[in-house]
Order: sequence, then C-alpha cells, then structure tokens
Amino acid sequence: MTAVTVVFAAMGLVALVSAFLVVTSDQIIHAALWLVVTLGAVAGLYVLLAAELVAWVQVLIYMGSVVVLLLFALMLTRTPTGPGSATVTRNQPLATVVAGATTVALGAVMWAGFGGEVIDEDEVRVGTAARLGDAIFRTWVLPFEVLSVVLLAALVGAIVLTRRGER
Amino acid sequence: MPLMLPLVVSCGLFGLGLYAVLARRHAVMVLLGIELMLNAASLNLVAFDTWWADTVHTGQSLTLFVIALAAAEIGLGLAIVLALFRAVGNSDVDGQEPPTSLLAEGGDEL
Amino acid sequence: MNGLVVALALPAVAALLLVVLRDMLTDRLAAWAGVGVSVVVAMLLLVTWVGGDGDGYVAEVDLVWVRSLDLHLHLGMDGISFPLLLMTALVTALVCWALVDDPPRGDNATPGLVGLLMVVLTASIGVFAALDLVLFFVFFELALIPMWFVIARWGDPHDPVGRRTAATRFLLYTVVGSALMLVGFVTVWALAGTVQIPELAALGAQLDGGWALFAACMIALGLAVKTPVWPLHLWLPDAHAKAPTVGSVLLAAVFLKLGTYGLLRVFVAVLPGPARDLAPWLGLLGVVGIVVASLACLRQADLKRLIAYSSVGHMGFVVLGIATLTEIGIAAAVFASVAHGVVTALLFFNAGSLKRRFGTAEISVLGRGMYARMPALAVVLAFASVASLGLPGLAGFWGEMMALRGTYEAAAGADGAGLGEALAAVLLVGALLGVLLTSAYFLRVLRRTLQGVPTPHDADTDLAGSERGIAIVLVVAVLVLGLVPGLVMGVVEPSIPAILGGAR
Amino acid sequence: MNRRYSASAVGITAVMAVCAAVVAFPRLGDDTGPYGLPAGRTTTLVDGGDLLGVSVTFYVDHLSAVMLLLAATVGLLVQVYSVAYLAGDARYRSYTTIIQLFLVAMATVVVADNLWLLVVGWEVMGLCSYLLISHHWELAPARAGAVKAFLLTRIGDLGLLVAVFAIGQTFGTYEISEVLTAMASPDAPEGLTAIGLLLVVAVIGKSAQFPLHTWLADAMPGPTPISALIHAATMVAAGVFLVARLYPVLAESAVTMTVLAVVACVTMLLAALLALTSGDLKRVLAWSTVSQLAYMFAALSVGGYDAGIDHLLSHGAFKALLFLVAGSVAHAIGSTALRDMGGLRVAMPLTFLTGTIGFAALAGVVPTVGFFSKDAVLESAWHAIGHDAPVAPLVAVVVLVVGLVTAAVTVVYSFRAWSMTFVGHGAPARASVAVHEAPPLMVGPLVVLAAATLLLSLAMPFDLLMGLVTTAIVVAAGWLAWRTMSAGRDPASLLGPAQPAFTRELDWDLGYAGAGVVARRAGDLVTATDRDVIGFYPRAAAATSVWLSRVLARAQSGNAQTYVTVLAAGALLTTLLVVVR
Repeated sequence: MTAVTVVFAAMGLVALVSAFLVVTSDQIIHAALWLVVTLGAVAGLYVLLAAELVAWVQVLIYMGSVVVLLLFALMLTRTPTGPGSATVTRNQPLATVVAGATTVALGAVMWAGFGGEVIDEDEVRVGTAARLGDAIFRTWVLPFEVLSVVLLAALVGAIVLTRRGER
Repeated sequence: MPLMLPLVVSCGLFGLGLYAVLARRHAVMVLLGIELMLNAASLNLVAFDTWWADTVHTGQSLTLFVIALAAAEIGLGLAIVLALFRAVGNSDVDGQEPPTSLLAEGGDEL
Repeated sequence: MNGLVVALALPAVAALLLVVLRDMLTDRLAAWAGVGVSVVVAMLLLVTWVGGDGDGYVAEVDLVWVRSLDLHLHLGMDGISFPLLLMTALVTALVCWALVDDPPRGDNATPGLVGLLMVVLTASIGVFAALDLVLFFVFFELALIPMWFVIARWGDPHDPVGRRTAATRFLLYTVVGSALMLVGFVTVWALAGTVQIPELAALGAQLDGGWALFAACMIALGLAVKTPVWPLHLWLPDAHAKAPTVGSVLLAAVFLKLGTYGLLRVFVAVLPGPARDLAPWLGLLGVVGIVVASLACLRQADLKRLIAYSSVGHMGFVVLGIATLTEIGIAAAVFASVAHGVVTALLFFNAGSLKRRFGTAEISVLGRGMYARMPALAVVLAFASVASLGLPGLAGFWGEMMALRGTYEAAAGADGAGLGEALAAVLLVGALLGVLLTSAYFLRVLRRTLQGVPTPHDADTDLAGSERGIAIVLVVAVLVLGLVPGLVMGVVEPSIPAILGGAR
Repeated sequence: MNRRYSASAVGITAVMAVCAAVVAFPRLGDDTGPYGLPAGRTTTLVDGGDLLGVSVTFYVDHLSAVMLLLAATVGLLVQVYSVAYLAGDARYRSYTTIIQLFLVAMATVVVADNLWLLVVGWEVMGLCSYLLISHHWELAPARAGAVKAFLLTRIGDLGLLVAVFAIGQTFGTYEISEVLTAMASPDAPEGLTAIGLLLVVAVIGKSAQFPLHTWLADAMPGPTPISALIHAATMVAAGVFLVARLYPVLAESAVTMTVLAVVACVTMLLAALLALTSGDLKRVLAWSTVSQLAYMFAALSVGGYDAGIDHLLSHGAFKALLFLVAGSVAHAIGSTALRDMGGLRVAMPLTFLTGTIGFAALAGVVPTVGFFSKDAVLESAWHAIGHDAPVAPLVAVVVLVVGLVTAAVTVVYSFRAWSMTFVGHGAPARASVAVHEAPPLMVGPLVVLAAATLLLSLAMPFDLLMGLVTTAIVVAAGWLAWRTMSAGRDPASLLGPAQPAFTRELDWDLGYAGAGVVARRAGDLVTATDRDVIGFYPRAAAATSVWLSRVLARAQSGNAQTYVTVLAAGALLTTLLVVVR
C-alpha cells in the first residue's frame, strides 16, 4: 500500500461523495457547486495517474468554463433555485434500480477483466504537455481537426437557438 | 497502485451520473448527470492510458477530446434549456401530458 | 392476341377510363358502358372457348412475370372455369343494367361505381383463368377492395356505421383467410418447387406428408372463409344485409364462386393426397352448414339476410360435392356454383327492388298479398324461391342432386370416394333434412309476403324498365339450366380428370 | 269477364287431350302383365351424357296409355267445369295455365322412361298442387293447406330421389325400360328391399298414405275442380302408377310388399272411419280418396296388378264425379258443410241423379264400375291366399278381411253423405234460399262422368263369388245406415266412444305441428349460436387487439425520461447477456 494508493483512494472517495451530493441535493445551485468539488477531485486523480496536462485542462476548462457557464445559465433564466427546485420525477425508483444495476455490472465487468492488475510505478510515462502535444499533433491530428469543426458548429448552434424574436 | 481503484471510482461516477439523468426533473440537473458520466469515461481512459503506459498516450488525448466535446455539449444543452424555458415556462423533462388515445374519438370501432 | 388476355384487360381499361372521365359521363351513359363492356367480354370468352381445341387449356398464355421468383402470367380456360367465367361476365352485365334505372346515391357516382364493378370483373376473370398460384392469389385479393367500397360507400342508407362495420368485417374475414391461403401456397411452392398449377396437378399424389397436409389445411381454411363454410360464414349475412343490390348480387353470384372454384382448382387438383384426408371434415362442415343455414333461415326477419343464409346452405352442397372427390361430386360443385349464381342473383335483384321501394327488406314491413299488389315482382320472387329450394326442372336441383348422388355412391361404397361409408350415409341424411328445411323456409317467406290479405302500400309499383328486363333474362337462364343440364355438363365433363387426376 | 280466356283454356286442354289420345290408343294393346318384357315403344329425344344420366326418353305401354287417357279426360272435363265454377274469379287465367302445366307434368311422369324425367314431372306436379291449393290465398286454411301439402309430398319426393340413386347404382342405368328388361332377365339383381322401401316412402308421401296422410284432407280449401283433378284422379294416383310401373322391382322383395300391404290396410280402415266422422262433404270425399288409394296399394301388394290399375281407373272416374257434384252443391248453397245441406234432390235433380250414381259406385253397388273394380281387388286378395303371391298368405288374409270391413264402412259413410246431402230428413232452414240446378257447363261433365262410371264396368272382369259377398255387405251395411239415419241418429255415432277421437282425426297433426315448433326453436338456437358462440371469437379478437394496442401505447407516452431508462436497461441487459454467457 504505497502512499499514492492511499491518497488516490481518499481523493476517489471525495469525488464519489461529492458526486452523490450533486445527484441528491434538492437545490440546483448546491448541485452545481458540488459538481465543482467532484471535478476537482477527478483532476487530482488525473495528477496521481501521472496525466498532468489532462489534469490542468480539466481544472482550467471543465471547472473553469463549463460549471461557470452552468451557473450563468441558471441565473439568466431566473429558474427557481431555492430549496425544492431540483425535484425528482416519478421515474426515480426505476432510475435507481437501473443506475445501481449498471454500476454493479460495470464494476463486475471491470473486476472480471482487470481485477488483479497493478499500475507499475516505475514504468509510468508521465503525461507531460510535450509528450501529449507530440502525440496529438502526430497521431491524433485528424480527430483534432474534426473537433474544431464540431466546436464551431456547437457555437453557431447555441447562438441560433438562443436568439430572441423574429422566429 | 491497483488498477481497480480508478475503475471503481469511474464506475461509481458513471452510476450516479446515470441516476441523475434518469431521475431528475430539471433539464439542467440532467446535463449535470451527463457531465458526471463523461468524467467517469475520461477517468477510465486516463487510468488505462497510465496502466498501459501508452507511448502515444491514446487515453489522455481522447480525454482531452472528451473534455472539448463536453464543453460544446453543455453549451448547446444550456441553449436548449434556455429556449425550452422561454417557450414553456419550465424546463421539466416530463412536462408534456401523454397524447390522447387515437381510438377515443368514436365511430369506426371494429 | 389471346382472347383471354383481352377479356382480362378490357374491363381494367374500362375501369380506368370510367374513373378518369367521370365528370364527362352521365349516370346512364356510364351504366350502359358497363353493360357494353361486360357483354363484349362475355362474347369474347364464348368465341375464345368455341375456337379453342379440345385437349389441355383453351387460350393458354404463359408469359414470365417475375423471372427471379419464376412467377408466370399463366392464364388458361377449361371446362371447370369457362362456365363460371361466362356467368360472371353476364351477371356483371345485368348488374350494370340495373344501375341504369337505380343510380347509386351521391352526385355523379355511377361512373365510380361502374369502374369498381369493372375492377371486380377483371379480378374475377383473373381468378378463374389464373393457372399460377401467386397470380391466383393476386386477383383473389384484388377483388376485395372494390367490394369494400361498394358496401361501405353505397350500402344501406339508413345505417352508416353498420354499413362500414359490415364492410370492414367482410374485408378482414376474407383477408385473414387469404393470408392463410398464401401461407399454404408458399408451402406448396417450397415442397414442389413450382407454382404453375398444370405442373402441380401433374405431380399429383407425390405431394404428401406432414407439410403437404399443413399447406392443404391453410389453403382449405382460406377458401373456406370465402365459400363460406359453416363456422366461418358470419361475414356473409351482415355483408348482404348492408350491401346495395349491386353489391349483394355480385357478392353472391361471383365472390362465393371464387371460393368454390379455388377449392377445385387449387385445393383438390394441387394437393390430392391431403385433400383426401381433409375431405371427410369438409363434407361434414358442408352438411352442418346446409342444416344450420336452413334452420337459421326459418327465423330471419330480413329478406336479404335470409337469402344470404340460404347461400351458405347452397354452398354447403357444393362443398359436400367436392368432399366426395368423385367425378359426379366435382361436376356437382361446378353446376351448383353456376346455378346458385343465377338463382341467387335473381333473388337478390328481387330483394333489391323491394328494398328500393320500401326502404328496407324486413318481411314485416313489406306487408302481405304481394301477388295482388305487385303481380310481376311477386311471380318472379316465387319463381326464384322455387328454383332456389331445388325444384327438379329448374337450375337449383341438378347441382344438389349430383352432390347427393355422389354422397349416396360414397355411402354405397364406391371406390375412390373421399368419404367413408358410414359418414357418407350420415351426411346424406343431413343433406336431405337440409333440403326439406330449405323448402320449409322458402314457403314460409312466400306465405308471409306474397299471400295473405293484400295490404296496399303507396310504394307498390310493379317491375319496370331494367328490373323487368333483368328478371326475364335470369328466368330464362334458370329455365335453360334447369331443363337442359346437359349444356353445362357437356362442357364440364371432359375437364374433370384435370381436377381429379391425382386423387384417382 | 273471362269469357275470352275460358275459350282458349278449354281449347288448349282439348288439344292436349287429343295428343294424349293419339299417343295412348295404339299402346292400349301392349298389356303383357307386370313381369313380362317391356312392350311399349321407347323414343329418345335428347340423350344426356353418361355422367349425369339425364336424357329425355319416353316409354309408353298399356299402363301409361290408361293413365294418359284418365288424366286427359278428367283434365278436360275439369277445365270445362271450371269455366262456370270459377266464372267471376280474378285469377282464372293463372288457374287454367297452372292446370295445363299440371297436365303436362302428369303426362311427363306417365310416359317418362328416364327416371330423372319422372322425378322432374313428379315434383312439378307437387308444385302445381301447391299453387292450386293456395289459389284463394286470401284464406288462411288455403295457405296453410298448400304449405303442408308441399312439405309432406316433399318428404316422399326425397324418398324417390334416393330410390333413383339406388336404382342407378344397382342397375347401372336410369331408363325404366332397361330396368324392367334387367328384372325380366334370369340374372336379375337380388336384394332390392332398400329400393323397394324407398319407393314405398315416395308413394306414401305422394298418395297420402298412413304416416303422411293428413295433407290431403287439408288440401280441400282449394277450388273443388282441383280437388277433383289433382286430389282424386291424377296426382295422388301417381303413387299407384309408380308402384305399378316398377312393379317387378318392388315385387322382388316380400318385405317391401308386406310393408306396403300393412300401410294400405291401416290407411284403408283409418281413412274410412275418418270419412265417417267428418262433418264436411269435401273432407269426407278426401278421406274416402285416401281409403280407396289404400285399396289400390293393397291390390298391388297382394299381386293383383290388373285389379289395382282397374280400381285406379274406376276410382278416378267416380271420385272426380263425386267431387264435381260436391262442387255444384257448394256452388249452389255456398258451403260444403254437411249440416248446411239437405233435401237438395228436389232443387238439383240432375246433380242428385249423378251424385247418386257416384255414391253408388263408391259404395260398390252392382251396376257401377266401383263394384267391379273393388270386387276385383278383393278377389285378387282371395286369390293370393291360395296361390303364390308376393306376400305371405297370412298377409293376404289380413288384406282381405280389412278390405271387407272397410267396404262395409265405405257403404255406411257414402250412404250417410249421400242422404245428408240430398235426402236430408227434415230439410234445413236454408232450403228456403233460391237453390237452383248448376249451370249446364257444370252439369255436362257430371253427366259424362256418370256415364263413364256406368259404361266402364263393361271393361272390368267379374268374379261371381266375391261379387255376391260384396253385394251382401252393401245390402247389410246400407240397411244398418238407413235404420240409423231414419232413427234420426248420425251413423258416425255407431262408433260410440271412439267418435270424438276420430272427429279430431286422432290429432295426428299435432306431430307435424310439433315438428314445426321444434324447427323454429332450433332456428332460434342456431341464430343465437351464430351471434353469441361463433360471433364471440371475432368480437373477442377485435377487443383483444384494441386492448393490446392500448397497452403498447403506454410505451409511447411521450416522456423522454422513460425512453432513456428503458434504453439504459436494454443496453445493460444486452451487455450482461454477452458478457455472462
């Protein structure tokens, strides 16, 4: 049980608990804020898994822009954000069952597949920005270009959708 | 460090995300659920990338793409929620009442 | 150009023209056009038949229709199908003639209705002339749709919902039936590798075993709905009660014969082995149909429903004839089909005339003493009823006589018969009881409507114009078929081996 | 009003009668008895195919000739009689046309060689009888009587149909001449009991014998000339003709002949007693016809072929006469009930004279043909006891005894009817009404028939012993009846306690009425079964499909979340399936 494992387990626990709170809180704002905690914990996990660039990108983009955008949207739409604003539909019991079953099943599959594997500390290749940049712009350059087109389309879509009037 | 750890965490996140999508009424909460599921997936990718010690860092590159896509997706998602809210006055996922039965309106019974 | 193909195509083209040019056509012109086309088709068929040489199928044409599936546009006439073809063409001519004086409701509706009738004519000619199973099925189905419109659109004016329900029930019954029949055809196709009826008939008794029996059951079920055989007959009384005169006559004279002809051409000829196994069941259901239908007729209040139930009874005789699987039985089936077509057409024309005058065919509403109020209509109705109850010397008798004779010979232990001796004896007694009950219910109708102290009614107008003409033509036809049965038998007899070849 | 039609009606019938005579006379000589080779001439008009076996062929021999002449003469006389009898009738033209159709049908039956031609004629006769009985279809009894007549004869006809199938199957041919030739040849087929019994059923139906006897009396509401023609002389006699025509086939089986004899005996006595107790002149004559027909069948059953035919001929004459007499009486006083009559001998001398001859012939008084033919019948029974006959001697004895008893009863009821009609002790009040003799057109046929009743006796054989016995019976029974009548009592009371039963005609009709009710009840049951039992399944199928569609509709509820849930559950299951297995 190396130190990395212990910290990793703690950080994982934090992520899971905060995710649980995101899902069960009855106020949207609380849910959004707990999401921030979850994303932070996951970023930490990335660091522990020696994926530095991904961790920072996670923190920078995911927590920085996505959650902020989420909060802006909530405020702009003046939706009721008080207690009881994020209730549950009739579908909740069925949803619990399905979600639970999926989690257990995935876990079992993972366990069956990779139960005993161990990440070998010394072999780990740290995911520095240089290596990542090299990998993306040499092997993954096509998906990268496609991704830019997708982002552009999403941008235009969002603008068109939210334009007011003269429908 | 046992590979199972990140996998367990990602499964947990995925389950919770799925629960949120299936059970929450408010559209934004559904989007949050989707975010959690995406994170679970990218955590998994990174875990395998590290375990595999991939020279080309497939896992981590894909995680970057996932994050980019997640951003685009949340942008659009919120635009839709905004439009929905302006049109209907609430953005509940189960707002519409079920369509009336086609056979109700008399005549032509067998 | 092959006479048969022209006879098939002509009504179809006429239908198309009638529908396309319906604004330019007046009601009377369209009706006369229908009569003209039907008469031309009848003449064509007659000439083609007379011109045809003896052996094999007359005017046979065999063009490849779907190469990959080896389906052929395979048409041909023989002794079994020619009488039915001719009767269909003549009955359609009479039906169009009836439309001249009794145009259907709705503005400028006659061209549409006559167009539909032409489609029915094409379809029935196709069925009777088809020598390819799938072609048979296509025309079999084609005939249904126009009939649905005729019943649903121009049926009983007082009961729109009932009209549509009856039409839909008729359609569903028959479509389900023919779907089963198609399953049977495909099984036969899988077993025999071909769908050409002549080749299948040549195969004869080789088609046997579990799957052949399955195919036979499916085909028999499909045709039994159409014939109709007793438990599957519920659609007929409703369809007739709600159908217009035009619809009822065609339904009785042509549609039921698609079923009986099918039983001969597609069931007995194609699957002789299984047909032998199913024959006792078919005979039993036929006789039950005869007795049950005549009992039901004793209690019917509506004249058209009564005639419909009597058709079930007559078709029971046809099925009994087929079930005997003897030469006389097959001849009985064909003759009874033609005779029933003519006699019941006359009955339905009369019922239609009454319905046109009194708005309903309810016996209680028609009043009594019709002999005094409408002598010509009364006499024709009496003549048709007497012909229908099978008085010897009129058309109805010979078909029933031959069916009974086939059953008697089976009971007396004739070889090769489809029915066992004990069963045949029981069926014979049942059929005779049916004949007695048939006489009873027809006399009951004559006594309730034609006789009795006359109750004059302002709608009392005797037969006029086309009604009188149609009555004369059909009365003559019934007399000719009755007094000279050899006319039809001469045509039918040489073709019986084509049906019974395998079963012998 | 129908002056124009009556001329053409009588004219056409006359022409038909002449044709019948032309055909019949040359053949009168061909009498070779029942078992000889067929002697008549066969002509083929249309030869039907061998499968259907229906061809138009004729075979005329002595028997057909006799029947043809009988039918033609009586038919002509009836047409003449009807001119006056139905003077004012609106439907006179259809009446005469149907009579002509009937005569053609009767001729067809009589001369047919092909059995199917015989069946056609046989049933067309039944149809004409139906149409003519319901001539006055305003009257309920006429309508009911017509339907009953048609249905009961139809039962007999079905027997005939199956008999013809059997003959075709056994002999391989439908030509009567060929059948008779086969029977005459040494290797004649045996075991013809089935055919025989079926033929007996056929004749029981047509000639109104015991089980199916009730329709003849109920056919009386028809016009009286029709009763004379159809229900006395021709149609009902067709049964006797058929037995005589196919005599070798029937005589081959003793069982058949015994059954025929038994039926004849029962009918003979029963009908005579019913005639005795009937209150209506025409019903008396109808029951008397049934009884006399039984005589003919009795004669044929004991081997008296010629006696049966002779009695048929003579009965045809005098019974037609009696019916026409009843017609003229009814025409004069407007009713046929015996209590309305009496003392008509003064007002209607000619009718009285011819009526007396008629009743004398019926009773079997010496000079009339009735005496000779009935005598021949009884003599043939007597002869059958000693010598070889188709039936056992015991049966012949029974036939003889019952024949004699019935002869006595016949004398009583004919004397009763005769005296209540013409003599009438204590003339009834109606006598005061202006009763006058029937018009000449009606009296003419009466005279002709009366003459025939007397002249025909010359052509009849005579047996002294049986003649004395029958005359003794006539005198004794006549005296008994006269004593009862003069004492003011109705001879029917001689029956004592049994009289009411016979007056109600043994309620034999309840059986048929019961059958009618059973049929109607079964009809209701069938209609109900159609609607509820068989109809249930299609309706159930429709309802199930509607219910099913409603259940499945719930899956498309429009709620996106449920879709995603089902989607997720589906995905999960699929992966589990793939992974677990």
